[in-house]
Amino acid sequence: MNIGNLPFVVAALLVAFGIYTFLYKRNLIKLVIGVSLVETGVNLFLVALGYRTAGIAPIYTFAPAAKQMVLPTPQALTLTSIVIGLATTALLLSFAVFIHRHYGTLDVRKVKELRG
Amino acid sequence: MTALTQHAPVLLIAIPLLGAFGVPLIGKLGRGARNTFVGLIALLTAAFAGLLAASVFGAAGAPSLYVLGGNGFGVPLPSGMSIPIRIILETDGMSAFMALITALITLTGAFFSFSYWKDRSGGTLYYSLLMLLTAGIFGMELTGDMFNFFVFLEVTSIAACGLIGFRVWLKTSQEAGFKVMALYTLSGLFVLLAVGLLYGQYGGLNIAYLASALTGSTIDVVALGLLLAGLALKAGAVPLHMWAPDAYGEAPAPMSAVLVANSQASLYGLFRILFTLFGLTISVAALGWILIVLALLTIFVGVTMALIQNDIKRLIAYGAVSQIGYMLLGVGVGLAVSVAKPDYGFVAMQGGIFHMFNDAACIGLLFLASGVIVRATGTRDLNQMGGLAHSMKWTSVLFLIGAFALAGVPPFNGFASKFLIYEASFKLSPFLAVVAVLSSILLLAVFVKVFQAAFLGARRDGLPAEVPIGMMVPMVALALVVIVFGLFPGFFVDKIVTPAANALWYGRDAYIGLVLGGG
Amino acid sequence: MNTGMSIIVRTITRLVYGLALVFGFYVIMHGHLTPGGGFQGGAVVASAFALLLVAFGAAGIKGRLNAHLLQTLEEIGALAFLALGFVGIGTAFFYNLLANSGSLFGGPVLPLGSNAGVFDAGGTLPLMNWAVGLKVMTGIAAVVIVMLIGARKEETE
Amino acid sequence: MKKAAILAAFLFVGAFLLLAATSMRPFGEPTFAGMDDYFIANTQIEVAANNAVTAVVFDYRGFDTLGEATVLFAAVVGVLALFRKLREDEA
Repeated sequence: MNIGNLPFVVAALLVAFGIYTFLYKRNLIKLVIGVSLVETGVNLFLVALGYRTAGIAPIYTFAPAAKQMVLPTPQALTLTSIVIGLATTALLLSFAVFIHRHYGTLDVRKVKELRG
Repeated sequence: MTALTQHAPVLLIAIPLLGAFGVPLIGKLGRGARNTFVGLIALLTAAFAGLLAASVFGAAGAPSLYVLGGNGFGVPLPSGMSIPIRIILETDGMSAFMALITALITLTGAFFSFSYWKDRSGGTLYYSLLMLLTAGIFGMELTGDMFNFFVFLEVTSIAACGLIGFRVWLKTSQEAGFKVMALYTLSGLFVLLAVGLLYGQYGGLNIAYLASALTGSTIDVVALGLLLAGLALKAGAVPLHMWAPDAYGEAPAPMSAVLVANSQASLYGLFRILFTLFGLTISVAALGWILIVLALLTIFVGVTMALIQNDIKRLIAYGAVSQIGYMLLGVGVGLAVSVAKPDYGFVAMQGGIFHMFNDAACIGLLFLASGVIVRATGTRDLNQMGGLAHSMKWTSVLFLIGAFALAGVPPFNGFASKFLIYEASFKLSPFLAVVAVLSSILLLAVFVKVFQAAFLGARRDGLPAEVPIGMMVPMVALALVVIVFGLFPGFFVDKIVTPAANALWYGRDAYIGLVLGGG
Repeated sequence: MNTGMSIIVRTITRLVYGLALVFGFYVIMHGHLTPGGGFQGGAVVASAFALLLVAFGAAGIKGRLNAHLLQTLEEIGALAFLALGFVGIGTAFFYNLLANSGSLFGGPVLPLGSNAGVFDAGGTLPLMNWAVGLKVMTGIAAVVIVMLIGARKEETE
Repeated sequence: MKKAAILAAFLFVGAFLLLAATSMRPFGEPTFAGMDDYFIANTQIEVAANNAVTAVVFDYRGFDTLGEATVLFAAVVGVLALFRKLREDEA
């Protein structure tokens, strides 16, 4: 079955959902979820770039003979990007903990000391 | 000595990393050992930046390579291949110029912190984050690989946000930290998405390879848009500036200066992408005008918002935002006319690039001085200060030097670069020059107000004494840079600014040819 | 507070904990032969620590997992990784000095193509896997512990 | 006004992304795979590793991995710094 470039469209939709969440939700945790959604979409996009039809993982240990392998670079990039996503999420959630400690709320409409 | 010069690009990144990983271990030995270690690492980094600059500017800004992990660091392509497969650091006049700025700011920031952060908790982690930020900024400036650029962009984002939220007892710092981290992450993801698009289209990640392969298709335009949005956000250009005053205002004072260097590194990335990566494959004039419009908005919004602030750090932060606009204006004018390449386009480029250095020096000086003021008075509200000039003569003089330089008053360095920008943008359209000049005058008015509010006025009881020598020396050093660059602008424009502008303006073919051969 | 979860969860945790550790170390050790590597294995080990933390609570692991010790180990892992990058600087930074050198992990891969995997190969790769694995497992564990204790403090106040 | 600007920005970015995704090449058929074919062909010879992904992560693009480790380190340091024990005059 030929699916054209459907996987890329799905990744773009995930990114768009993430941006929607980021722009329209009022809870700090939901903002973090939005950022994570964007990350997931980008990771999906990256890993989809490396697929070759009917390819196998680019690892020679007990590999079936004479099969085409998928591209290794996008997998390496995705690995890097996942770790970076983990790091940013950890820091964002820490900030959320401290905002809750100071303001007693996670509602962005009430966390507005910095304006103008 | 030559071996050190050849390895200088990678050592510039690896030595701050060594510092960052090592500081927490050394910190267990005590404060003295830790500060010595940090100082040594900062000095060593600055020395390597100087070495790199000397070799690059000695060769009139010609690009040079460092292939990481290769059989010898000068061979970009394995035999029989036309795509570079390893990560390549590529340094030309522009990267070396940026490395000089970063070295200056991080060195002064680190030494200022030794006495500024003396009575605070968590010093070890603070210096570790500072070193990580330094390494990230150098990485962004020296790399020749798109994905590597993204990785170092994220290093700077996370280290910067750790520093912005470092004073956890301030509720505003936590709010700023969250906001800035979320927006930095989005900007990084935009860049990553663009890198993914380009990789999917051309199967490579090296800037020079991509530059030679680009065709100007729809995907390329989308990638350019994403890169433009992501890097403009990270640089703090209006309308994506909402994080910048929070970040600069809430970070500890010396770190605000380093954050400005970080924004400038993103701006460097933007220029590198526009001139070297995309070059003439897209409609350059239209892009140049986009940059000019962004620049005018940034200048205007920055200055008018600075006008209404009562918080001294936030006011300087808006001043910093407006200066990003001047750099964008200079380079935007250059980009708008880079097809015909008239003389004034090159002058505009020189002005915009020279202003990066001058802005780093004078805004750094202002942020350090504001740290001194806030520490001495215990408040950031301008209405509650006053009379500081009676007890802090040196600080008031230094603050005045920084303010005059920022507002472009001769004979300080801000005037030298702004004059080039005025002159060149006037030739493109007088309107641009008028906005730029008027905004500078307004900025001068703003800083006269600050000076009047904080330093002048009657002598009060309990005025703080002059700052310790440890904070004074970095400020004096920056002030000297401001004055020397203002008195001899011609020398510096010839020696370091022209090679940097050349690298962007004419250097695309040399940049690509060095990696891919031919050229 | 901080007493952890029910006896069922604790018992299962005792059973699974060791398995997760072994699996994590296996993934790190065989990073150059099978899917996985330092990051993945480190994350598995860290998840075992996190499981312990969830099941027994911050008080239950007191004295066994200490954030400062973990942080020190993380710095050692990071420094080791950087040092492995410096090893090849005679040729170029990050040059794989040990690959095909005949020394430790310097064996050639024979036969080429599909094979059963040669453990004594890969040059600096296995060493880097260990450095990164140490860094990731201790780093994530430190973050989880610090955030859990910090957030718990929130609830009790 | 502000709501309209946010909506416009969202629609613009969304349309931009969909435009990119729909004009991508078909899934599963990379057009330029020269760099990756080199990795697959040479991982056993140059790096002596069976796993091409690990070879890319730690050898060919090892510097990225150093940056990635640095990011994680920065996050750990940042989190530890936020949750650190404060001095009494700072609370």
